[in-house]
Amino acid sequence: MRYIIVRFLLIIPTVFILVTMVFVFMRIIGDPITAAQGGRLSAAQLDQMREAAGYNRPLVVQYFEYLGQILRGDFGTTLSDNRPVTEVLVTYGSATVELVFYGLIVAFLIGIPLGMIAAAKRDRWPDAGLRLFAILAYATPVFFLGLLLKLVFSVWLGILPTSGRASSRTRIELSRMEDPTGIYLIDAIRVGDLSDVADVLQHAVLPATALGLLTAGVFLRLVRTNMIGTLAMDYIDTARSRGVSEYRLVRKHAYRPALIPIVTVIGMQTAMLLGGAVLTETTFEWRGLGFQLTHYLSARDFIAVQGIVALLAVIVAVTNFLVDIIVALIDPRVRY
Amino acid sequence: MTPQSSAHQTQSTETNAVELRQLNIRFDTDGGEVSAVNGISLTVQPGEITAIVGESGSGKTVTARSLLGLLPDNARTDGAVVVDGHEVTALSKAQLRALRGRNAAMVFQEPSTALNPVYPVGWQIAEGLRAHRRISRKEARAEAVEILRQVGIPEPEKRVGHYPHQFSGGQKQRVVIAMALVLRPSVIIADEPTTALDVTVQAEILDLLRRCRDKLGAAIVLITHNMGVVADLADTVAVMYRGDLVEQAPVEKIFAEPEHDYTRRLLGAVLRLGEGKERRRSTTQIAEAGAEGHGDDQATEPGPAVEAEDLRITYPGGLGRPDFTAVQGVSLTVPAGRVLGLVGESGSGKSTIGRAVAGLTPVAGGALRVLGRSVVGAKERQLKKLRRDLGFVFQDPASSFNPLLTIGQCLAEPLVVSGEAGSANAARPRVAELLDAVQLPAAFADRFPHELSGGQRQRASLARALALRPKLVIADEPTSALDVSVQAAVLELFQSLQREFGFAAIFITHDLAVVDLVSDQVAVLRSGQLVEHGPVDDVLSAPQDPYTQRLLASVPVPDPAEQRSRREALSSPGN
Amino acid sequence: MSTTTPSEKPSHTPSEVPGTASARYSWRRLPVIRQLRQSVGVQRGMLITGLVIVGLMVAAALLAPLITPYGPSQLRGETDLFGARQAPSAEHWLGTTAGGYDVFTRTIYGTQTALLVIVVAVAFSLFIGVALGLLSGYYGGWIDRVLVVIADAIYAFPTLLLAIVTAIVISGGSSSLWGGILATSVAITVVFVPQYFRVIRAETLRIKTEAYVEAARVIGTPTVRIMARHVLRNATRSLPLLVTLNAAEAILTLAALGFLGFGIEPSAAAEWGYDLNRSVSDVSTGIWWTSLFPGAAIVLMVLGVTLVGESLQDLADPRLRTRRRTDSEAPQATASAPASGGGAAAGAPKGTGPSEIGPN
Amino acid sequence: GGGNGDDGGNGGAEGGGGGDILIGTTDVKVAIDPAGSYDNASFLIMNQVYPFLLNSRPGESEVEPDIAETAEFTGETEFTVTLKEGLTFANGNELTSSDVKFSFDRQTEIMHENGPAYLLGNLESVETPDEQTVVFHLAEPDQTFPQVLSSPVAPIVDEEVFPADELLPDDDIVAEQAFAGPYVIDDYSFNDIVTLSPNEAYDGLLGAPENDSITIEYFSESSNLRMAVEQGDVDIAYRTLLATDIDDLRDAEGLNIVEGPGGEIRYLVFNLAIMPYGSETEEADPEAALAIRQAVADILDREEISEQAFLDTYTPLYSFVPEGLPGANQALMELYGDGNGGPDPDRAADRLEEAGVETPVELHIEYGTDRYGEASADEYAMIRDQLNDTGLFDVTIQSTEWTQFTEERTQDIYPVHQLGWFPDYPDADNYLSPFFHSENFLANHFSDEEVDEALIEQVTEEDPEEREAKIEELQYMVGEHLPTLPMQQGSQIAVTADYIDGVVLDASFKLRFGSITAE
Ligand SMILES: Nc1ncnc2c1ncn2[C@@H]1O[C@H](COP(=O)(O)OP(=O)(O)OP(=O)(O)O)[C@@H](O)[C@H]1O
Ligand SMILES: Nc1ncnc2c1ncn2[C@@H]1O[C@H](COP(=O)(O)OP(=O)(O)OP(=O)(O)O)[C@@H](O)[C@H]1O
Ligand SMILES: [Mg+2]
Ligand SMILES: [Mg+2]
Repeated sequence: MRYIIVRFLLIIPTVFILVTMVFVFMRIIGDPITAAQGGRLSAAQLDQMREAAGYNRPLVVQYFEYLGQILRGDFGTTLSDNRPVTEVLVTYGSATVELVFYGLIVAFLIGIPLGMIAAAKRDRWPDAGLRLFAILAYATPVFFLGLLLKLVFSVWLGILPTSGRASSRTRIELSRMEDPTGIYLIDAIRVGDLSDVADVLQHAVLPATALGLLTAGVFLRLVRTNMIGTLAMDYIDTARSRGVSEYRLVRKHAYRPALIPIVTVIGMQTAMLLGGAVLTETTFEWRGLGFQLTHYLSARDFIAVQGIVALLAVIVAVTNFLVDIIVALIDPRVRY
Repeated sequence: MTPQSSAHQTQSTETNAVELRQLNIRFDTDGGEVSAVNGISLTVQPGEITAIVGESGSGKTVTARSLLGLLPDNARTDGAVVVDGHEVTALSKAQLRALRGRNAAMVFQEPSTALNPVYPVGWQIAEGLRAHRRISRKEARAEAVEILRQVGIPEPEKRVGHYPHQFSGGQKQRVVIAMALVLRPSVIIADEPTTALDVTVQAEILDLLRRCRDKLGAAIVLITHNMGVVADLADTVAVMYRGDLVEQAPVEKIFAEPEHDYTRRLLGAVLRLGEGKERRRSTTQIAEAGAEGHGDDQATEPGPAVEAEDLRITYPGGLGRPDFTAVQGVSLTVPAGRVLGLVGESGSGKSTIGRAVAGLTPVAGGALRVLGRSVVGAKERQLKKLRRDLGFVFQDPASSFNPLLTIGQCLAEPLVVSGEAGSANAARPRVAELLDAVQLPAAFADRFPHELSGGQRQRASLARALALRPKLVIADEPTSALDVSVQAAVLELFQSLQREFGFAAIFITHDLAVVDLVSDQVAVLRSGQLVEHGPVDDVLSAPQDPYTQRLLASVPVPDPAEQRSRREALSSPGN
Repeated sequence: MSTTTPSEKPSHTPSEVPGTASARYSWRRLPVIRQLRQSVGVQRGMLITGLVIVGLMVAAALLAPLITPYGPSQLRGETDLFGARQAPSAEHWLGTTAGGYDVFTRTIYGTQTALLVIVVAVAFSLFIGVALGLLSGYYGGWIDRVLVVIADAIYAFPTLLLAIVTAIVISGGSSSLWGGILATSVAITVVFVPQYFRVIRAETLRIKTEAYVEAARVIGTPTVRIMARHVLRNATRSLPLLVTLNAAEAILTLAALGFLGFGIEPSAAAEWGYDLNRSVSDVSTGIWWTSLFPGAAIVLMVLGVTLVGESLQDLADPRLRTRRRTDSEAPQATASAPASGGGAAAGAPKGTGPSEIGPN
Repeated sequence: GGGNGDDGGNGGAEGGGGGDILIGTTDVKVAIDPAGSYDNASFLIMNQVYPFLLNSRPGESEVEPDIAETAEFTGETEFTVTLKEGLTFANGNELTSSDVKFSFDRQTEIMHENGPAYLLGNLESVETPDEQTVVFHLAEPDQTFPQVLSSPVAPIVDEEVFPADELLPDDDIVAEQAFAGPYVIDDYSFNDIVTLSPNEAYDGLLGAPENDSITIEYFSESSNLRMAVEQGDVDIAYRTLLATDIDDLRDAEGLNIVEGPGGEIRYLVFNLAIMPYGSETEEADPEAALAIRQAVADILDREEISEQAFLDTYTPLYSFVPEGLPGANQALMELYGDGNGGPDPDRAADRLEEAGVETPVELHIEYGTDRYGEASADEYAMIRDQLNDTGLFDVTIQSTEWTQFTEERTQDIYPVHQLGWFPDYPDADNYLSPFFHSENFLANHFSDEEVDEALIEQVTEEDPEEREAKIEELQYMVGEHLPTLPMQQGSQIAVTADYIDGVVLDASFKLRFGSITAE
C-alpha cells in the first residue's frame, strides 16, 4: 500500500520536470506572435504585441506564474486558437487513447500468439519467418506502411476509408449527443445506431493495423525471447518431469511468467506508442494529441504544448503505475 | 505399461528399478562435441538408495536427467536407459510423458527455481495428478493436502494455496519432494537435493527421503558430492569420474575399502570434524614462532588484530522499509597471528561482519577496531591506509578477478595502487614471487582468469590478498565453490601461508569441518547474533549453546556406520 | 536464476602457451567478429545478412560519388532540367522526384546522411549516457536520484515529440547539412541518453557489487581507477546490442523528423524521410518510384542494423544461442577452449565473461 | 475517381433545393471570434456567418454595401454608413449602429496578437449619430478604407453576446447563435467539422443561399483530401491540394477544376544593407548592389519554375501587384530579361560588368520550410540552379523553420530571403504600401522619398481612374529599385465533383458558399 502511494507520488516530479523542460524549450524557440504574424508585421509592431501579451517579462516571472496557474488547476487557454487547454486535452486525449487502444489490441492479437509460436518453433523456419516479419514490421516507417495500406485498401480495393475517425455524418451525429466520451466507439454504441458503430470501426481498421503492426513487431520479439527464457527455467523441467504435456507447459507454465517482463515493457512502450501514434495520427488524419502537438509546436503555442506534454507525462506515468499493479496481480511474489 | 519384450541376459526374477547399459551422452557445444558420459552401466534395485558421487562436471546430472529423457536439445544419447521396465530412449513423446512422474519422478537441486513462482503449490501438485489420472479438482486438492502433510508441512490445508515464495528454502524442497511423491513413482531421482540448504535443514530433508523409501518402497537415485550425505542415506554408491563410472559398490564397502584410485582420492579429501585437532597443535606452535619473528621487526607487541564490541550493522531499508539489522551486539576479538573461524547458517551475518572489518560496509553501532584503528565512522581516506594491511579472499574465485585483466595485472593492482610499483610491468618480479608463494608457475601471469581452473584461481586470489604482506586476512567462504579435492589443497595452502606469513585471519565458512581444520578460535553466529565464541577445540567438542549443539549434530559424518549410530542416538530421545 | 553454473574446471588447463595473451586481444576478440565466429545456422544467417546489408550501405555511402551519375542536389543535366516525376529511364534509372532530382542518386546519397546521423547520434549518446550512468551508478546518492528522475522523465516523453522540440531548439530550425545533421543527432541523442544511462547505471550497480570491484576497493584503489579500469570496461558488454538497436531507431527517427518537416532539407543533403514525405502524394497518382525507393532504403537499412542487433542479442544470451551440431556442415571451431562446466555455463562465451547478457 | 461515397460521407445529391454540400479543406485553425484570428480558414467561415458593411458580389472584387443602405466618404477622413432597417441576428437580437461601433471598438480594445486589429491603424474613432448611422473618422485620408470594411477585421458581431474586452470561446458563439451573415453555424467541432445552414434573418448583398447546408471537413494531409474528393467523400476540395494532385485530378473523370485569380504572391526580398555591395558591407556600392538585383531579375526563369515546381498552380508574376487587381501591370517583364518574361543571362552579364561587379557573385538565399508550402524547397532549388547555371552567381540556399526564419529575417541575417503575401483586402495598395514605404515591415533598409510620396498620392486619390494610373506608374518606379523581386502568383483552385455548380473564385479572394449548388 505504502509502495503504491510512493509510486503514485513519483508521478509528480516526473510531470514537473517535463513541464519545466518544455517551458524552457518553448521560450527558447520563439513566441506565438512571431509565428503567427511574423510574415506580415514589422519588428516594432511585433515587439509591441509581445509587450502587450507579457512575453517580454523575465522568464522566471512567467514560469512561476505558469506554475501557479497549474497548481490552481487552470491550464490556460491556447494562444493560437483560443480554446481552453482542458477541452483540447479531453478532445484529443480521448482520440489518442482510442487509437492506442486499437493499436494495442492488434499488437496483442498478432504479437503474442505469433511470439509464442516463434518460441515454440525456435530456430526452425516458422521462427525465422516470423522474426523476419517482426523486424520488417518494426523497420517499416508508419507513414510508409500507412501509405501502402491506404493505397491497397482504399484506393485500389476501395473497401476501407482513407482517413479520419469516422465519416462526417457520423461525426456530426456523435458531436450532437449529450456529454460524449470522445471515444467514438463508445459514443457510437451509446447512440445505438449500428451503422455508426460500423462506420467507426471501419475507420479504425487501417490506423489500428498500421500502429498495431509496428507494436506487434516489438511484442513478437519480446514474447519470443521471454518465452524461450522461461522455457529454459528449472520449473519447466520440473513440471515436465511430472509428465505435464508440452502444450500445457507452454500455455500454462511459461506463458504467465513470461508475461511479467512483457507487461513491464509494455508500460515502458506506452511512451513509444504515443510517440509512434503521432505519425499514425498524421498519416490517417486521426486528430489526437500527438498530431495536435506538432501543430501547436509550429505555432509556438506554449500554453497548449505545455498542457499536452503534461498530460502525456501523466498518461505515461499512470500507465507505468498500472503496469506495476498488473504485474503484482500476475506475479504473486510482488505484493505491496 | 507394456511389458518389456526383449529380455536381457543379466536379469534376475525381479526387474530393476533403473538399468543403464553402455550409456553414452554427448553434447554439441561452441567448442565442438563434448562427451559427458562414456558408456556407463548401472543398476538400481527397487527400494534401494543409490548415490552417485563424483566431482563437478563428472556427468552426474546428465546421467540423472537421461533417466527421464530430460536432456537438452543439443544432447545425443546412445545405449539403453531402462526405467521401471521401460526403455526410455525408445519411447514416444506421449509414452515419455506417461512415464514421467508415474514411473520415475525427479527432485531438483535448487528448490527455489524448481517451483513455478506464479502458481500456488497445491495447483502444481495437483497438476501432476491430473496429468496422469482422471481426478476431480477437489480430489486432487485433497491429495495435495495429504501429501504436504506427509512431507511435514505444517497446516497443509492452509498452505496448499500458498505461492512458492511464501515458503522457506527447506519447505520448498519438501514441496518439491511432495510433488514427486504424490504420484507414487517407482523411482525418485534426486539431484543434489540439499546442496542449497543449511545443514540443519539438510538433516530433515535427508530424513524425509529415507522415510519415502521406507514407506513407499521407492528406489532413490541420489546425486550428491557430499560424502556425509552419502554415508547417511545411501545403500550403494556409484562413483563417477570424468564421464566414467569408476566404481559401484555397497556404501560400507566404498568407505571401508575403496577400490578405485579416484574413489580413494575423493575420500581422502573429505574433511571430518575433529580431524583438525592434532594438526592444530603443531600449527599453534609454528604460528607463535611466526608471531615472535614479526615481533622482532616491530617495536611494540601487536595488539589484537580485530576487536569488536557490541557491533551492530544495518542495511538501509530503501523506500518505505525500515533498515534491516544484519548484525546485532556481536563482540569478538582476533588475536594477532591467529585464525578465527566464523560459522553460521546462510544469512546469519557472517559476510557482513567480514565486510565491516574490511571497511566495505559501514558500522551502525558499537566499536570495531582493526589493527589498532577504529573503523567506525572512518573516512575513505583513513580506511585506505588500513587496507594496506588487509587482505581479502572472496568466495567465488571466478568473480573476484576482473575478467578483462590478466592474472599478472590483477596481482600487480595492489602493488601499483599502493605505490610499491610504478606500473604493472615494473611489478612483474614481485608478481612472480607471489605466484611462486601460492605454488603457481610464473607463466600464469599472462593468463586471463577464465583460463585458470577454480583451484588455481583461488590460489591466485590468495596471492593477491598477500601482495602487500597484510597483517590481517579476511577469507569469505574461500572454498565453498570448489570441489572437495580442490578444497583440501587450497585449505592446506592457506594454512601453510598463514604459518609462513603469520597473519591474523577471519575465516568465514558454513562448513564446521573446515573451521575445525583451519582455525584457532571459532565464533558461531545465528540471525546476526553471536551464540558462541571460543577456542575451536572447546566449542566443537563441548558446545554450550543448544544451537551450536544442533548444528554439530546435523553434520552428517562421512562414515556410514558411525552416521547410523549417531542418527539412532539422535532420533530415539528426540522424536 | 537458472541452473547452477559451476565455474570449476579442475581437470582442464588451457593448453595455450603463456605469452600469447596479447595476441588474444586480436581482432578475433572484437565484438561483432567474435560473435560471427561463434554463430551457427539461422543465427549466423541473420548476422551475415545484417552485416552484408549494413556493409553495402556503408559502401554506398562511401562510394556514392562513384556510383551515382549525378550530384544529390543536381537538377540539370548537360543542357536541360531533368524534369520532375520522370519515370525510370536510361538517364534516370529510378526516375526523378517531385523536386526534379534523380531518385537513384538521392537514394544512394541518403545512406551518407543516415550513416552520419547514426554515427554522430550514437557517439553523442554513448559518451554522455555512459559518463552519466557510470557516475550515477557508482556514486549513488542524490546525484543518482536526480539523474534517475530526469532520465525517467525524458524517457516518459514520447520520443518523436522530444526529438522535434530538440531539433527546433538546437538548430533554430535551420537546415544546413551539418546544422541539420547535428540537430537531428542531438535530438536523437536526447532521446537515447536515458537508455544508455539506464543500461550503464544498472551494469555499474551490478558490477559495483562484483567481487573484483570489492577486491579493488579492499586494496585501496582510487575511485577513478576503479571506475575506469574495472567498472567501465566491464559495464560495456551490452553496448554493441544497444548501439545497433539505437542505430535502427535513429534511422526511423531521422526519417520521421524528415517526414514531419523538421529534418534535413533536400538542398543540403539527401534524406530519405524527406523524400518520402514529398512523394506521399505521388503514390495515388500512379507515380510509385518516388516513394518506393527511399521507403525501401529506410526499411533495408533498419532491417540490416536490426538483424545485426538481434543476432548479437541471441548470441550473447546463452539461452537463445543455437549451438553447432558436429555433424552439420558448419565448420569446426578451432576449439581452443576446453568444453566443460555444466548447463548454461558451457554456452557462455569463452572469451570475456562480460559479453553474456544475463536473462535479467 | 468520383462517384458516391457509400459510408455516408457524401451529402451531395441528397436533400432538396441546392442540396447539402460537403467541402473539404486542409486549412487549419478556425477560430470564429473575429478579434482573435486572422487566417484563411477562419475567415472562410466568418465571411459566411457574419455580416459586413461592405462586401463584394460573387465574381467581383469591387465592394458594395452589404447590410448597409449606403456607404460613402463624407469628407476626406470621414466615411459614413447607413444600415438597413430591421436587421437582426439569428438569435433575435437587433443589429444596430451600436453593434457596429462595438465590433470595431472591440477589435482595437482587444488588439489580440492573432487578430487583424492592426488593419484599423488608420481608424481614429467610430460615431453613431443614430440607430442606423455609423460615421468612421480616419487619421489620414485613405481610399482603401471601404475595402478594410470588407476585410477580416470588419465582421459585425452581437454586442449582447460578445464581451468587449476579451475573446469569446467558439462554442459559446455557436451556442448563442450570434450570427447575422448568410449562414448560421449548426454544428461546430473545432478543426474537425463545421456545419452551416442558411440564415433566414440575413438580408444583405449576397442574398439567400441556394443550398440547404454546407459542411466543412478539415483535413491535415492534402493527400487525404485528395483521396476524399476523388472517392466522392467530399464534394469540393478547396484549399489546398498539392500541385501534383491538382495536376493529376485535371483529367479525372467526374471531377471539375475551378480556377480563379489568386491574391497570394511569392517573392524574394533583398536586404539592401547586407547583400553583396550592400550599404553595410565593406565594399558598399549601391550601383553594384542594384546591378546584382537586376541581374537576378534578368536571369530567373519564372515560367520554368511555375511549370516544374508548381505544375502551373502558380503563374509567373511580373509585377508587385498581382494580375486581376485594378492597376496591375507587367512592369518587370518589360524591364528585365528578354522582354517577354524569359531569362536573358547575357543581359545580366553585361549589367554586372558595367557596374564593376566581380563574378561569380556569392549570394546566400534563405527560405522558410513550412510556411509557403513544401514546394518552396523545389522553387529555391531551381532558383539556385538557374542562377548558378549562368556562371555569374554562386548561390547557396538554406531553409529555416518558420518562426525562427521570420524572427531572423528582420535582423539583417539573410542577404536574400523568401517571403509570401496574402492580401488583407483586394486592393493594389495592399501590395505596395506595406512593402515599399520607408517604414515597411520587410526591414530590408529600402527607403526612397519619391516612392514614399507616390504611395501616399495613390492612396488618397479619390478618382478611381487616376488612382489606377498612379499605381501603374508606381510599379515601374519600384521596379527600377527592385527591393523585392516578385516571382509567382498563386491561383485559387477548387476541385469539385461534376454535379457541383456555382463555385466562384474571383479577385475578392473570398469563396461565398451561397452560390454553390448540387444537382
Ligand atoms: N546443456 C549442455 N550443453 C553442453 N554440455 C553440457 C550440457 N550439460 C552438461 N554438459 C556437460 O556435460 C558434463 C557433465 O555435466 P553434469 O551437469 O552432468 O555434471 P555434474 O556431475 O552434475 O556436475 P555438478 O556437480 O557440477 O553438478 C559437463 O562437462 C558439462 O560441461
Ligand atoms: N546489501 C544488503 N542489503 C540489505 N540486506 C542485506 C545486504 N547484504 C546482506 N543483507 C542481509 O543481511 C543478512 C546477513 O547477510 P550476510 O551476507 O552477512 O549473510 P551470510 O552469513 O554471509 O550468509 P551466506 O552464508 O548465505 O553468505 C541477510 O539476512 C541478508 O539478507
Ligand atoms: Mg549437477
Ligand atoms: Mg556470505
